Amino acid sequence: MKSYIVQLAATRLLPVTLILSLLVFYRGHNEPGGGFIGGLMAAAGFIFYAMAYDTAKAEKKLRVSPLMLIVAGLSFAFISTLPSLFAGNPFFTGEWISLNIPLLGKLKLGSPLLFDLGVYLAVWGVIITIIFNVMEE
Amino acid sequence: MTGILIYLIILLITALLSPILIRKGGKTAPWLLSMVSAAGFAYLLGFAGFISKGNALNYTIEWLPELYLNFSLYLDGLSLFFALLVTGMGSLVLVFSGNYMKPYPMKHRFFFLLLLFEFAMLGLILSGNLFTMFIFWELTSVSSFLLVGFNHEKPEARNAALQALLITVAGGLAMMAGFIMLGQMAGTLEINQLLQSGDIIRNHPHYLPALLLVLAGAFTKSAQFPFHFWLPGAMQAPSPVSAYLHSATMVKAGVYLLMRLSPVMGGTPEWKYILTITGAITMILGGYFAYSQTDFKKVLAYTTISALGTLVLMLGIGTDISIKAAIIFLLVHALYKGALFMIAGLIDKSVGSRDLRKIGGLSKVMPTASLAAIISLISMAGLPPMIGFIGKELIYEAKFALPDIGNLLLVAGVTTNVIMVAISLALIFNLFLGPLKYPGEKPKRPAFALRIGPALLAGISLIFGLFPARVADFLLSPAIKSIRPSIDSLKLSLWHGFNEVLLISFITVAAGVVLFLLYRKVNPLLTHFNTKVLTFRLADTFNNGLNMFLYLTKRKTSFIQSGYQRFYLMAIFIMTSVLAWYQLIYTWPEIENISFSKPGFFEMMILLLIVSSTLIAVLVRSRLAAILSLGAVGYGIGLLFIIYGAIDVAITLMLAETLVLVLFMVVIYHLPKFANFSSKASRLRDAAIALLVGGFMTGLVLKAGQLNLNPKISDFYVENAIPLAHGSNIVNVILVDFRALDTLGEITVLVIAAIGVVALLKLKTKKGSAT
Amino acid sequence: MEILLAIVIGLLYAAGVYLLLRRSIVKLILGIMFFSHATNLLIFVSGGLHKGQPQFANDGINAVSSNPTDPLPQALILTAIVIGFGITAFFLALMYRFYQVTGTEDLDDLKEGENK
Amino acid sequence: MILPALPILIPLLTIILLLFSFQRREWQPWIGLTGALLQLALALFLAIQVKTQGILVLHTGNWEAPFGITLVVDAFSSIMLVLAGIIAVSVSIYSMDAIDRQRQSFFFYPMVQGLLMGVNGAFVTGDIFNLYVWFEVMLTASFVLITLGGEKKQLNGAIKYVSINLVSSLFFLAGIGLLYGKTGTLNMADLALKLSLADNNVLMNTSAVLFFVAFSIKAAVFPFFFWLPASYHTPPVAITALFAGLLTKVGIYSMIRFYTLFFVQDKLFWHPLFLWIGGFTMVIGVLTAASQYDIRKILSFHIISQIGYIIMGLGIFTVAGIAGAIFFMAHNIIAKTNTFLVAGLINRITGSYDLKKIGGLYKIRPWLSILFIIPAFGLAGIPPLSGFFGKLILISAGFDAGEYVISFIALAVGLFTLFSMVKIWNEAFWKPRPEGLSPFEGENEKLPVSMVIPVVFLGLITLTMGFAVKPILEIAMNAAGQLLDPKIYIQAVLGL
Repeated sequence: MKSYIVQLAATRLLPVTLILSLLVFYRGHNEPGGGFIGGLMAAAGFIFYAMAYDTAKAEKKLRVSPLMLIVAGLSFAFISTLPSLFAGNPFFTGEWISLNIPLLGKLKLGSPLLFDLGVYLAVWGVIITIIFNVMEE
Repeated sequence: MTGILIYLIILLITALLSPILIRKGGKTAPWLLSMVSAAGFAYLLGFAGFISKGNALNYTIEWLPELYLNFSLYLDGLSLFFALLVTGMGSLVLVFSGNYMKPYPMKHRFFFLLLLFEFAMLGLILSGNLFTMFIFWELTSVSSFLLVGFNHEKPEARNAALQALLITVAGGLAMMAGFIMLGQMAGTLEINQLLQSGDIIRNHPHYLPALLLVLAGAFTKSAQFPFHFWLPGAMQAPSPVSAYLHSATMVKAGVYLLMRLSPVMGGTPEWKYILTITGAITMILGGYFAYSQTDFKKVLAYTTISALGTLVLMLGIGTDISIKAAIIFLLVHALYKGALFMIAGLIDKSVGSRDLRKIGGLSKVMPTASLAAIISLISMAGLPPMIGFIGKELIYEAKFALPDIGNLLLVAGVTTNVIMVAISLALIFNLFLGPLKYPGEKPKRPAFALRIGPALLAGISLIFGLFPARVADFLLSPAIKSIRPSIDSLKLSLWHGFNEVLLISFITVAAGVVLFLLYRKVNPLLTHFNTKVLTFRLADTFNNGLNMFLYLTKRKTSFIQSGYQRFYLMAIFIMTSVLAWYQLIYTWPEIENISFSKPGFFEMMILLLIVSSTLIAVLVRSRLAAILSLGAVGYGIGLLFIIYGAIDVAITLMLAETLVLVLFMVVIYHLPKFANFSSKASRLRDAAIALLVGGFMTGLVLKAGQLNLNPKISDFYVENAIPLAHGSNIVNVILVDFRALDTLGEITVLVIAAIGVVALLKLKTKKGSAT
Repeated sequence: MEILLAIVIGLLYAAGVYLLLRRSIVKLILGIMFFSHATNLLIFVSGGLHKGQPQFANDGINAVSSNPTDPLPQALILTAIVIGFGITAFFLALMYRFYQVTGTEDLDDLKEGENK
Repeated sequence: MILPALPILIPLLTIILLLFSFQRREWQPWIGLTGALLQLALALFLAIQVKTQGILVLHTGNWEAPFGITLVVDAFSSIMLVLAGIIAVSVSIYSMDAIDRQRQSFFFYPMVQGLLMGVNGAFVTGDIFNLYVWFEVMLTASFVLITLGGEKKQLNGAIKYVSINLVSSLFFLAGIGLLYGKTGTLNMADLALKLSLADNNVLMNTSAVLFFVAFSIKAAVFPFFFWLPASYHTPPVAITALFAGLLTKVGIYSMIRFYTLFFVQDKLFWHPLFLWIGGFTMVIGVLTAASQYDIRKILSFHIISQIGYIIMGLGIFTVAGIAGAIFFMAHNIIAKTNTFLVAGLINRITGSYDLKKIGGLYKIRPWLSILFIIPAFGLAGIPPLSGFFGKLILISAGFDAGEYVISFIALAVGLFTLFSMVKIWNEAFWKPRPEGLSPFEGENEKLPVSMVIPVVFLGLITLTMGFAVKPILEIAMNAAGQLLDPKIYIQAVLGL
């Protein structure tokens, strides 16, 4: 698999899959998609990269260790439960704010989105961890 | 009464501190411990005047009143009598042990256990609630276990301890059930209230089972036939333990319980027959085996069994005079048997043997001890002027007074007593008088601490025999009145004129002398007979039974816990099928109609794909094909989801399926090929089980639509996804908002699984480091 | 269709059980996966089948079609799939490690470990 | 309102911190212990709250029941949470020295916390699917723990453990699917309400079978228990102790919850079944234990046997019976964990769990003897330790309900339990060290304080439960009363 073409493809595809995965993740609240599917897609790019080169290079490309992705994911999920407390609502209540951003229009941000981001990161980290470890064997 | 509670606590604390005291205190330590016990004796004796006026004391701390369980103490004539016995004997035994246990390196633990036992026994006696009594009862079993196994490096000691524990605890558990039933009958287990509820209990339909259960406890503890065999085994314990637990106190606990409960449960024909028959058998058997033993301690153990039988017999007869006889005989026996066991220990220690055939004429080397022994033996033989004589006379009188089975019992009683006389004489003339014999070095004169106990006890036997009336008024009458308040006060005297009782006593002694003269000839014969013909021993049977049981469980274990994974799964599937099929058939009539829609072409194709891939996966030999077929099944299901509008699920399923397939491929690359392991028969059997499970699952799915309790909660999600949760992908909104907690758990599972994969693949510990 | 699906579910369970009862560890895992596919399908079917568009809520109006497929079982299945994925991955790693250590994939070899 | 969610959030936060600092091995035990202590403190606080204010209910996400996931802490859950906290603290301390460095740095503590998160979640949730999720969290963590280190025997046991437990989970999941299909709800209180109003609710029985099987497998009930003795003796003993205390009990907890709250339609079928199964579980477990020689295997079989008592309490189905089951469960969690911890101490000294290879401990370690006797005799039901009262309460309840057969079985099983405990005592403590064996490796070493503290702590609880049985039984009675009157629960959750 370690042909130049594949390596080139993997390198070029990596940002594409990442952007695509973010898109899928963000769309998820209204259309098919969401944290799990997004995270999977993000991981897919790196898996392909690791197949083209090797896992060490892929991990380097990732910059953070997969474990930290996992920790970040769990942390976001955990933090997303906190706004409800400050708002005086029961635990895990979704708290929303609306932002008017030029060009993009009305953007609705809420703790469920943050939670989904946590899912996205965690799934990303988990899949990379599993696949990389198995590949290294 | 709080004073008595405080004394109990002091006793417990003394027990806890005793190891330190023994280690640090040197020679005086046992004396100090003995003083604690003696102080208890003196303190309790102070109550005698008050109690003898017919008073009783009660003290209750609530513990678990819902189940009639309280911590209660109760002091009346009966418990005072026993409590004095326990503390009095305790102080003597402690002094005796001080010297006897000197060479043992673990003697500090011995004293702890002995005092713990004394605490437990005293608590048992003073309990004012049957459950309190049960708690102490078990504590005596446990401390007895630890004491019998004190020489724990000997396998026989461990075995004897185990046997004694299992039998007494088994009885104890039965007794507990009996107590629970008593509580449910009477609504209380407080002794002072139970004493008033005798009629309710005796007329209750559960009376007989409750009685049997309680008797199981009393009989095991008091070594009645057929549970008696643990007692000779318990002779593995150091001699002070035998003197204390296995003659004077613990084995009397069962008798005490019978006395305590005789106003509550006694007097019925059931009570009478069970007790007299068991008692009589135990009495005779004990006598016979005592006569045919050669080990001094074993002789004493069997005479103890015989005596316990006599006591149970007396309580079974249940007439006024038999109860009197029981109380007196109990005291008599405790006095002489305690002394004799200590002497047995003393002989063992200074001569190094207890074999009656090898030692003799000990009065030449140990005059005081021998004198004490002889006095005690005369008491055991029931000869005047000892208190034993009075006891025996009363027993005869009691048996005379019984009209129906009295004659039979009298014969049994006389036989037993003849044996007792013979044994006593044999021991007196062979062991203590006569020519000096010893197996090893010349025995030394035993220390003062060893002699004082037996001497005191023998002296008391003598004094009580000479002046019985005092004891009767002060101690025995109140005890008897607690058992049966209607009895007039007890009049005791050594001489009560010529009557048929005295005549029988003469016959007994004469026959006893004859049997004694035959002893040297008969004893070896009987020993021979016992080893050759009477090879049946309950203790061995018990052990064999235990071994058999262990063997069977081992066989059963290797059958049940076979180690074959698939049999475990098979059991689960079969059991599930049985239950599910039963319920399916049972609830089938409730089903009204099964709704269904018409399948379209695409669905049919997909179903066909799923079915055929499934069959391939099951039947194919190649691993790769099996895995790929599994993937096809997954994708097929994904397509179904798409058709039925579950797009997110479909994408997720297919992605996950793909990932699993990739992983599978990577892993499978390293593994060997399938070997064809199973036979055709087992494949058929497994297929049958598989169809059973699949069949009920189909049934369940068909049935699922039957009970439709609308509205479904999902209607709420559909309505509120946008207005309240700001999202139009309802499934996703459910995942991140409505049921976000599920998703939180879900990613936790993922994280844990990922870490698990890392740990599995990366962590390689040394073999055997898992500790 | 429900009847057909019920039979297919039963078949999937049967296949799962049959594979679970084999001696090969690979088949054991296949069996578990069949079990889990069958269960997912079962949840889906017992929630009620309705053909058609995926269900998305519209602004203002509550539902797309008058007879939509129940979204809740979908969410449940989704969660179950993800969980199942994690556990399967772990089980695969376990199988791999097991083979590495013992050199066999015959489950009957597990017997020794137990009756020591 | 966040209180009922904290039993889940505290372990989660602990996991995050542990993973974040996973390279600092020396921090791990302390972070883990802090998390455990917080959980215990929280559980005690919750128990007091429940006692004073009644059932605590939290509708997560502010979605009213039955629409969101509702967390409910009633008396029964609060008892279980306290027990889980006690075990968490004990095992966290014990493992500081009992678990080797390698395992500690390979995520031992995060996994313990993951397990606790699942266990706590299962205790507080009021939603059947959410319960499944927590079961999976707990199970996955237990999978990792049982394989941690990857030794051959561990992997051997783990394959059985994992596969059978997965089957159980999938039955559970299928049951949820069917139940949702029938009732259209997942909330336990809502289920109870809907089913109590439905007329043909006997139809529930079939899905109830699936739940019964699923929980029976988790609880290691006859004839579903085989995975337990096949695997429990393989991981390090601290892990076994954790499992012994908590895992099977979550199965039992769920069974009691389901069969008192909403599977109450067909008493004539279920209650005799429970009694039968309970009886068989007790007897088979205890008989199988008798012939074993590995201490951990003896104790493992006894876990099964003791589960039978709890099932028996459920089958009696009176307030006293259920209270007995709860009391017995509390006793068993403490004493059972403790016996395993003591087994670990024995192993520390002698280097073995095999009764044939050890001996003489009574002579060289008198204090250890006492530490062993307390939980061992507690399990055997010797008064005044906690086990005696557990049995007394159950057997009294059995007599009251007229269930004599099972009550006598329970009594007899107590005797065999004693036999096994005395066997360990005779062989490990009394018997001299077998001839031909060199002195034990740890014979003259001091036991680490961290391994002794939890044993003493749990032993004291066993003693206290005996002497303070009345208040504890009252708590159990209160919990049982709540369980047998589902209206209280339904009202608290649905606010009707």
